[in-house]
Amino acid sequence: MTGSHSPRAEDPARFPWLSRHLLWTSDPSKVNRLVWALVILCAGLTLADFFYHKHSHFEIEQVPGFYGFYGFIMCAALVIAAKGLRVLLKRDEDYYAPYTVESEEHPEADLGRENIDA
Amino acid sequence: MPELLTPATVYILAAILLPFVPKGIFRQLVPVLVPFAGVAVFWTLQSGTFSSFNLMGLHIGLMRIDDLSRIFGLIFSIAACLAAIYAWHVRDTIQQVAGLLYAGSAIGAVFAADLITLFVFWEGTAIASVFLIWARRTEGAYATGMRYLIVQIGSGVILMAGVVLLYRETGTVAFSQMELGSLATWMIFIAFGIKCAFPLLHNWLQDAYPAATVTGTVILSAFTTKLAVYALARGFPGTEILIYIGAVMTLFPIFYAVIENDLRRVLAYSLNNQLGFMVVGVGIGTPLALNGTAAHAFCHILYKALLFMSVGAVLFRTGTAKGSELGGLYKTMPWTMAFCVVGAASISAFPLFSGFISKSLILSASADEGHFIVWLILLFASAGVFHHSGIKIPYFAFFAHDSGKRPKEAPRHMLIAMGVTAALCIGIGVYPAPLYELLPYDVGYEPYTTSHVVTQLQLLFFSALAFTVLMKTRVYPPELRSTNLDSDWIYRRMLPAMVAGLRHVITGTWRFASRVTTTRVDRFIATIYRAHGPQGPLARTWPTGSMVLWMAVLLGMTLVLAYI
Amino acid sequence: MTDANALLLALSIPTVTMFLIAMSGSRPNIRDGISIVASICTFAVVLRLLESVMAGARPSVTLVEVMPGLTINFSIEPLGMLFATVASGLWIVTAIYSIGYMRGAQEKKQTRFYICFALAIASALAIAFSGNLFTLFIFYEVLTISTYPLVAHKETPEARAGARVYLGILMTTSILFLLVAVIWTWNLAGTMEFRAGGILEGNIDPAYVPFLLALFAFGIGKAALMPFHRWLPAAMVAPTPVSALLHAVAVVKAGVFTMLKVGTYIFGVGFLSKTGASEWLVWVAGASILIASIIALTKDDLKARLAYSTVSQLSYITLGVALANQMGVIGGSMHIAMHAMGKITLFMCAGAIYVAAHKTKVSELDGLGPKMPVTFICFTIASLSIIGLPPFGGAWSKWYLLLAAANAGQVVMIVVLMLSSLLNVAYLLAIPGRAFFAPPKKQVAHSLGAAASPSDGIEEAPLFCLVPICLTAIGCIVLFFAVGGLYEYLLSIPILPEAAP
Amino acid sequence: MPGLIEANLPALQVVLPLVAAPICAMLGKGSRAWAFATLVAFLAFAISISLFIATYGGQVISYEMGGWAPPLGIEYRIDVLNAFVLMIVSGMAALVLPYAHRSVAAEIPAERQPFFYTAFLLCLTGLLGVAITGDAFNVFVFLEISSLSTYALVASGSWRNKRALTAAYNYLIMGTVGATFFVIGIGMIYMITGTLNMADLATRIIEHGDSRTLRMGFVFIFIGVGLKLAMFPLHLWLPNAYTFAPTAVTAFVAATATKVAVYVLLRFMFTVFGFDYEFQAETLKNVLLPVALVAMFAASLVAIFQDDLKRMLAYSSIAQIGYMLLGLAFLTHTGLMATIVHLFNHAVTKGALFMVAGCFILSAGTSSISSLRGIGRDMPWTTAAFVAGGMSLIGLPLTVGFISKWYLVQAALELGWWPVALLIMASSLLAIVYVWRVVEAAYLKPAPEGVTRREAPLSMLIPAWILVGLSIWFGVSATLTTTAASRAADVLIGSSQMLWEE
Repeated sequence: MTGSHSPRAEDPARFPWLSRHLLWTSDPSKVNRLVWALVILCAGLTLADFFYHKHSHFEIEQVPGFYGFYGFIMCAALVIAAKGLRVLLKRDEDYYAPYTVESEEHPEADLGRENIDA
Repeated sequence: MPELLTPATVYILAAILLPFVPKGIFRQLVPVLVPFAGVAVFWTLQSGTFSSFNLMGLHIGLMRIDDLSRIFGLIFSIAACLAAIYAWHVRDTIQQVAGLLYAGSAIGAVFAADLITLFVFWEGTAIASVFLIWARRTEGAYATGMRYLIVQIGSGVILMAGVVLLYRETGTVAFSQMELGSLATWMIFIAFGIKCAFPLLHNWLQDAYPAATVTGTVILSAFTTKLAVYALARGFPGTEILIYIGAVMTLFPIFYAVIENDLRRVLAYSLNNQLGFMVVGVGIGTPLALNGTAAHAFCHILYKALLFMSVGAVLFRTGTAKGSELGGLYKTMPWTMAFCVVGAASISAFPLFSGFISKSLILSASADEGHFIVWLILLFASAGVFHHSGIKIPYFAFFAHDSGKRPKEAPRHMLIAMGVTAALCIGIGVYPAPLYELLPYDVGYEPYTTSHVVTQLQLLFFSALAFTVLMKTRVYPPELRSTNLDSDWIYRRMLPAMVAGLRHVITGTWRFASRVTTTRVDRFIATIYRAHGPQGPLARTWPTGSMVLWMAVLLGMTLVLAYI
Repeated sequence: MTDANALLLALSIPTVTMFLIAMSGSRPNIRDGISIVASICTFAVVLRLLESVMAGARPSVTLVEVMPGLTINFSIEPLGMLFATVASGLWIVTAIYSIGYMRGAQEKKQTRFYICFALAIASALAIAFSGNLFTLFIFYEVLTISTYPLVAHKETPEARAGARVYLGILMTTSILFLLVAVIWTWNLAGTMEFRAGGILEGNIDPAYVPFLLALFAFGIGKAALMPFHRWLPAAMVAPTPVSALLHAVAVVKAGVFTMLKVGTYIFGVGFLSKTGASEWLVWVAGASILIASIIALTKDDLKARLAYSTVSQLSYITLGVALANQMGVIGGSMHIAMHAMGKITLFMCAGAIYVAAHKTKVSELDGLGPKMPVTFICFTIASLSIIGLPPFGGAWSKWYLLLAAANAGQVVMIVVLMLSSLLNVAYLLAIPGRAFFAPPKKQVAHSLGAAASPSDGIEEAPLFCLVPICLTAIGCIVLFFAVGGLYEYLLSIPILPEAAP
Repeated sequence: MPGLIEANLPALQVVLPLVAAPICAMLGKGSRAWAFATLVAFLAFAISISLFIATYGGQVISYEMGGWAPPLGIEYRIDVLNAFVLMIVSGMAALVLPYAHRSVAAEIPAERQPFFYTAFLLCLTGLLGVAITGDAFNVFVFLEISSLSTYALVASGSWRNKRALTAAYNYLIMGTVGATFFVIGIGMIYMITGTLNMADLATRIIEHGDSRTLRMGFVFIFIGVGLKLAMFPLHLWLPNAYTFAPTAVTAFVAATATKVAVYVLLRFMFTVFGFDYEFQAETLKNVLLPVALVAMFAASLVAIFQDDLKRMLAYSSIAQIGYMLLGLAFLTHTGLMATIVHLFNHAVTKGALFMVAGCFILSAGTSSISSLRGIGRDMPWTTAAFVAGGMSLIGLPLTVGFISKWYLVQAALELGWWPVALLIMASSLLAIVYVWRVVEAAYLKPAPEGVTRREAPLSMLIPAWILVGLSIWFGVSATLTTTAASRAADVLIGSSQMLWEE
C-alpha cells in the first residue's frame, strides 16, 4: 500500500480531479514561475504602502514595507538560528529509546484499518 | 439534593452508559450527539451560578454561566463533536469513554464557579486524557503516557495545595480573580502554568501529543491547554508577568518547529506558540486583549484540530507523520491536502481565514498598551508560525519531493470532520461578527481595514519569499530523522541519571551497612551462644565448689559494702 | 435492645461465630454461610449503634475490673464508631471474597482460617470500642496473635519466616514501647480513660511529652511507622483475603486508629500543639510517606508494592495526628475510611489476578487488562482513590490533611503530600496502565508458543471474588459524594476538653 | 469441737501434714498412700483458705504454740502475707497431688511410692511451717525439713535418670551451705538482741540501732536465703534439680519452694530489719538490683538455647525470680506489691507449665523440644495449655504474668527508672523467644515419622488446666490477688516504718 509503484497507480489519469490540477507543482519550471509571481506580489505589496493611509501605533510601522522586510529578515534569521540550534540539540532518533514512540515502527498491519485505531 | 444537571454530568453519564450501548452505529453516534445535549443544557441559561450547594462549609457551584465561560463551553462542545465525527471509525470503547470523560471534564472545569470543582475537573482532564495516549498500546506510548500523567496530575496537586492555602487565607474557595503575591496564588498560578505549557513547563505537550493515537491527538489538542488559558483568563487577567511569559512562549517553539521532523510534534510546537498569544492577551488584561484571547482560543481550537486531523489522516494512511518520509501526497490525498491548507492559512492568519480576525485583536491590544518589544516579538512569532505551520506542514507532507507513497484518500468520516472544521475556519474568517458577538466584552473591532490586510499580507508573503529563497539556496535545513533536545531532557536523562547515581550510592551504602550489621549481629549472637548455649559457662553444670565460691564472692561484695 | 447490649452483641457475634465455624468445619457450605451471615448481622448491629452515636448517645459497658482502677471497659465515641463501621462493613465483602478466593486457590485448612478471621474481627471491634487504653492494649495484642495463624496459613518456610517477622516486630514494639507508654500514662495520669481533650495535660512535664509520644508512636507497630514497618511486607506471604484484612480492615487500621485515639484522647490535640511535642513525628511521618513510596516504586511483586503503599498511606494518618489540629484529626480519620475502601479493593484485585491468571508480578501483567477488564477497572478506580484524585474518596482525606498541614504552618508537609501523590501515580497507575495498554511481551509469547497465543476471551476470577471488588470500587466513588455526612459526623469527635461538670 | 478446730487452725496447718507424713509411709500400697496424701493436701488447702479469709481484712492472728507466750515460746503469726503464701503452697500441693498419681506411677516403682508421698507431705509441712511461723529459728528448722525432704524427692527421679542422684547430692550440699549461712545470720542477730521472735526482734533491733554485727547478720541471712531462692549466681543447683526430679516434684517445688524462700527474705528484710534500714537499702541497690537484672537476661538467654523443655523452664524460673528480686530492690510499695503478686502468678504459671512438661514426658517419653515436633496435633489440649501458660510467662495481657509485669514496670516508672522499665520489657521479649520455640515446634513443624503420642490422661490434664485457668482468671480479674498483695506490702512497710520512726 505504501510506496507501491505500480504503473496503474502512477497513471495521472487515475488521480482524483483536484490532484490532476496540481500536477504542475512537480514541474520545476512551473514552480519557478510561481516563485517569480511571489516576488512580484511582494513588490506590489510594498508599493501598495504608498497608496493608503496606514493606521499605526508605532512610528516604525510608517516605514514603507516595514512588515514585509521585518517578516523576511526575521524568517531568514529564524531558519539560520534554528539551523545553528540543530547542531546543539540534534540527537539520534532513538536517543530516548526504548521509552519513546520514535523508536517504534508503526504497525504496518494497522494501516487503514477502519475498525481499530492505529 | 442540589440540581446536578450540568453539561459535565451529561458527558459523564454518557460515558458511563456508553459501554452498555450495543456496538455499531448507535454506539458511534453517542459521542457525536452528546455535545449537542451538553450545549442544550447551558445555552439557554442566563448568566449566573447554578447547581450551587454547600459542602462541608465550602460553597460549591457547579455551573457558572457568564460570557467567558459560555464561549469556552461552546467551542469545547464543538470540538468534542468534530473530534467524535473524526473518530467515527474507532471501535475502542476505552477511547470513546475516555474521550467523553475528557471533554466532559474540560467543560465542567470551564463552568466551575469554585476552585474545588475546578480541581475535580482539572484532575479529570488529566486522568481521562492519558488513556488517549495509552490507547496506542505501544511501549513508547505507555512511557510517554506515564510522563504526561505525572505532569498533569502534578499540576492538579499543586492546584489543590494552592487552593488549600488560599482557603486558609481567605476562607473562600470561590474561583475569581486573584492577585499574585502569596504562596497560595503562586501555586495556583503554576498549576495553571503547567497545563498552559509555560516555558520550561511545556515539554509534556510536545512529548505527549505526537504519541497519542490519530484521533486522540485531535481531542487532546482541543482541551487541556485551552482550559488552562481559560483558567488564567478567569483567575489572573492583567497579571503583567503573563505578558512576558506569553511572549517567550510565542518565540522559542518556532525555532524547534523549524528543525522538528515529526509533523505532529511540529504542530505541538506551534500549538505552544499560539498559546503564547493567548497568554499575552490575558497578561495585558484589557477588554480588547481578553476578547482577543477568547476569540483566539475559539479559532485556534478549530484550525489546530483541523491541522491535527489532516496530519492524522496522513498518519492513518501512511503510517508515519515524519517530514522526511513524506511528500507528494497531494496526488492521492487531495482533499486532505486542501483542508490542511485551509488550516495552515488559518493559523497563519491569512485574511479571510479565522486566525486573521482573532490574532489581530491581541496584537492590537499589545500595541494599544504600548508594549513595543512584545509587539515585535508577536509579529515575529506570527511570521514564524506561518513559516513552520503554514508552509512547512502542507509543503513537506503533500508536496516537496515525491516520497512515492500513494495512499488512499482519508476515510469519508474524516473528510467530513475536516470539511466541517475547514468551513468553520473560513466562515469565521469571512464573517466574524457572530463570533465577536459571543466575546465576553463589548468592544467594537473591525479586522478588515486596508492597512491591516495589506500589512498582514506583506508579512506573510515576505515570509513565504524568505522560505522560497532559503529553499532554493539550500540553506533551509532538510528534514532529518532526529530527536531534538528540549526541557524534557532534564527529566528523561538528567534526573534518571542522577537517580541512578543516587540509587547506586544508597544501595551500596545499604548493602555495606547491612553486611556490617549482619556480621555484627551474627558475632553478637555467637558470643551470646558461647556464653549461654547448652555448653556455655552459664548453662553448664558446675561443681559444687564453684557455687560456694560464688557465695563467697557475694558475701565479700556485701561485706565490703557493710564496711564502707 | 439498649445501646449497651447492642455493643456487647456486636462484639459477641464474631466471637460466637468462631465456635459455630469450628463446629461446622466439615461442611464448607454451611461454614462459609455462617461467616457471611455473621458478618451481615454484625454490620447491622454496628449500624444500629452508629445511629445511636450519631444521635449523641455514648454507650458504655464495663466488663470486669482487672486491677483496682483498671477496667476492661467498652465505650463508644465517634472515632471508634467510624472504625467499627469500616471494619464490620468491610468484613462482609472480605467474607464473600474469601469464599471465592480460598476455593479458587484451593487453600487448605479453611476452617482454621475462618476461625482466626472471625477472632481478628472481634478484636478489631473491641479495639474500636475500647473505653480505655488498657482495654485497647489488650485487644491490640489479641489481634496480633489471632492474625498470626492467618499470616502463616500456607505453612511453607517462607510463610513461616514472614509470620515470624510479623509477630516478632508487632510483639516487640508493643511490649517494649507501647506497654511502657501505657503504664507510664497510668502512672502520670492515674487513669487511662479516653477523655476528650486528653488526660495528660497538667500531669506531665512538657519536656517528657515527646518521649512519651515516641513510645506510643513506635509502640503502635501496627501503624507501620518507619523504621518498624518491615512486618507489613513480610506479612505478604499470607493468602490475599488476609492481606486485605491486614492492610485495609483490621490490623493496620487498628494501628492508626490507636494512634488517632491516643493523640486525641490521651494527649489531646490542643496539648500536643501547645507543647510542640509532635513536631518530630511530623517529620518522621513525612519521611515515611516518601521513603515507602519510593520503595514501592522498586517492587515488582504486586502485593509487596501494595504493602509499601500501605506503609506510606498509614503515615498520612499518623501525620494527621502529628499535625495536632482538628483538621488533622478529621483528615486522619477520614483517611481510615477512604484508604480502607481503596486498599481493600486493590488487594482483592491482586487476589483475583492470582486466582484467575496466577500472576503475582507487575511485570507479568502486560496485556492482561482486556482479559480481566472488571478487575482492572476496579483496580484503576481504587488506585485513583488512593492517589487522592477526584471523584474518589481519597481526594477528600487528602484535602483535609493538606488543610491540616496548612493550619499547622507545615508547608514542607504540603509538598510531601503532593510528591507522594505523584509517586502514587507512578507505582499504582502503572499497574492497570501496563495491564491494559502495554503490548504483551514478545519473548513470552514466543517461548510459550501456540499454547499461550492470546485468546480474546474474558478470563475473570470467580464471581465471589468479582462482586466484592465491584462493591468496594463503587464504595470509593460513593465516599467522594457522601463526604458531607462523613464530615459532619467527624466534626463530632471531641477535640476540646469537656467543660467541667 | 468446731470452735476448737477454728482456734487451732494455725497449728493444724502445720501439724496436719506433719502427722500425716509417717502415717502415709505406713499405708503400703501406692494408691492408698496417694489418696491419703491428697486428702491431707486438700485439708491443708482448706485451712489455708480459711486463714486467708480471716486475715484478708488486715487482721493479724497470733497463735502461741503450746501456750507459751512469745517471745519465749514459738509464735505463729499470720498476717495477710503469710496467709497468701500458705495458700499458694497448700493450693499447689492440692493440685499437684491429683496430678502426681499418674505421673508418679510412670516414674517411680510402686513399692517406693508411699515413701515418696511421705517425703512430699514432709516437704509440704516444711514449706507451710516456714511461711506460718513467727520465730526466726523456727524458720530455719522448717526450712531444713522442707529442704531435706526435697533432696529426697529430687533423688527419687533416679529411676528415670540416674543423674537425679548427683543433682540431689549437689542440691544437698548447696542447700546445707545456704542453711548454714542462714543460721549463722540468725545467730548473729540473736547475739545482739537475745530474742528469736520476729516481732520482738524488730523492736529490739531498733532499740539497738545499727551495728557491724547486725550488718553481718543481715548479710549472712541475705546470702543464705538467696541461695535457697536461687538468686543469680547462686542458682547453680536449680537447673539440674528441676530437670531430673520427677515431674510432680518439679511442678510442686518450682511453684512453692523458691516462693517460700522469697517470702523468708521479705519477712526478714522488712519485718525484722525494717523497711528503711539503711544498710539494707544500700545492699539492695548495689547488689540485688544488678543481680536481679543480670538474672532476668542471662537466665532467659540460657533458656533460649536449651533443648530440654524442663531445663528451659528451670532457667526461665531463675529469670522470673529475677523479677521478684527486682520488685524487692525497688523498695517501694508498688515494687513489693509486684514481688508478692508475682509470687502467686509465677507459682500458678510455672506449676502449669511443668505439669504440661510432665504430660509431654508421659506421652512422648522425652522432654526434648526437638522431639516435640508436631505434637500440637497429637496432644491438642496439652499443647494448648502450654501456649496459655507460655503467654502468661511472657506477660501478655489477660494473663497473670501481665499483672506482675504491670506492677513491676509501674514501680520502675514511679522511681523514674525508665531504663529499668525498658529492660523488664526487653527481658519479656526473650521469654517470647523461648516460649515461641516450643510453640513453633509443636504446631508448625511436621511430626516425626512413626511416632504415636496420645493425649495425656485427664487426671493430669485437669490440674494443669485448672492452673492455666487460674492464670487466666487472675489475669482478667486480678483484684483479689492485687489487693492481697497490696495489703501484704502495707503490712511489710507499715509495721517496720512504725517501728523505725519512733
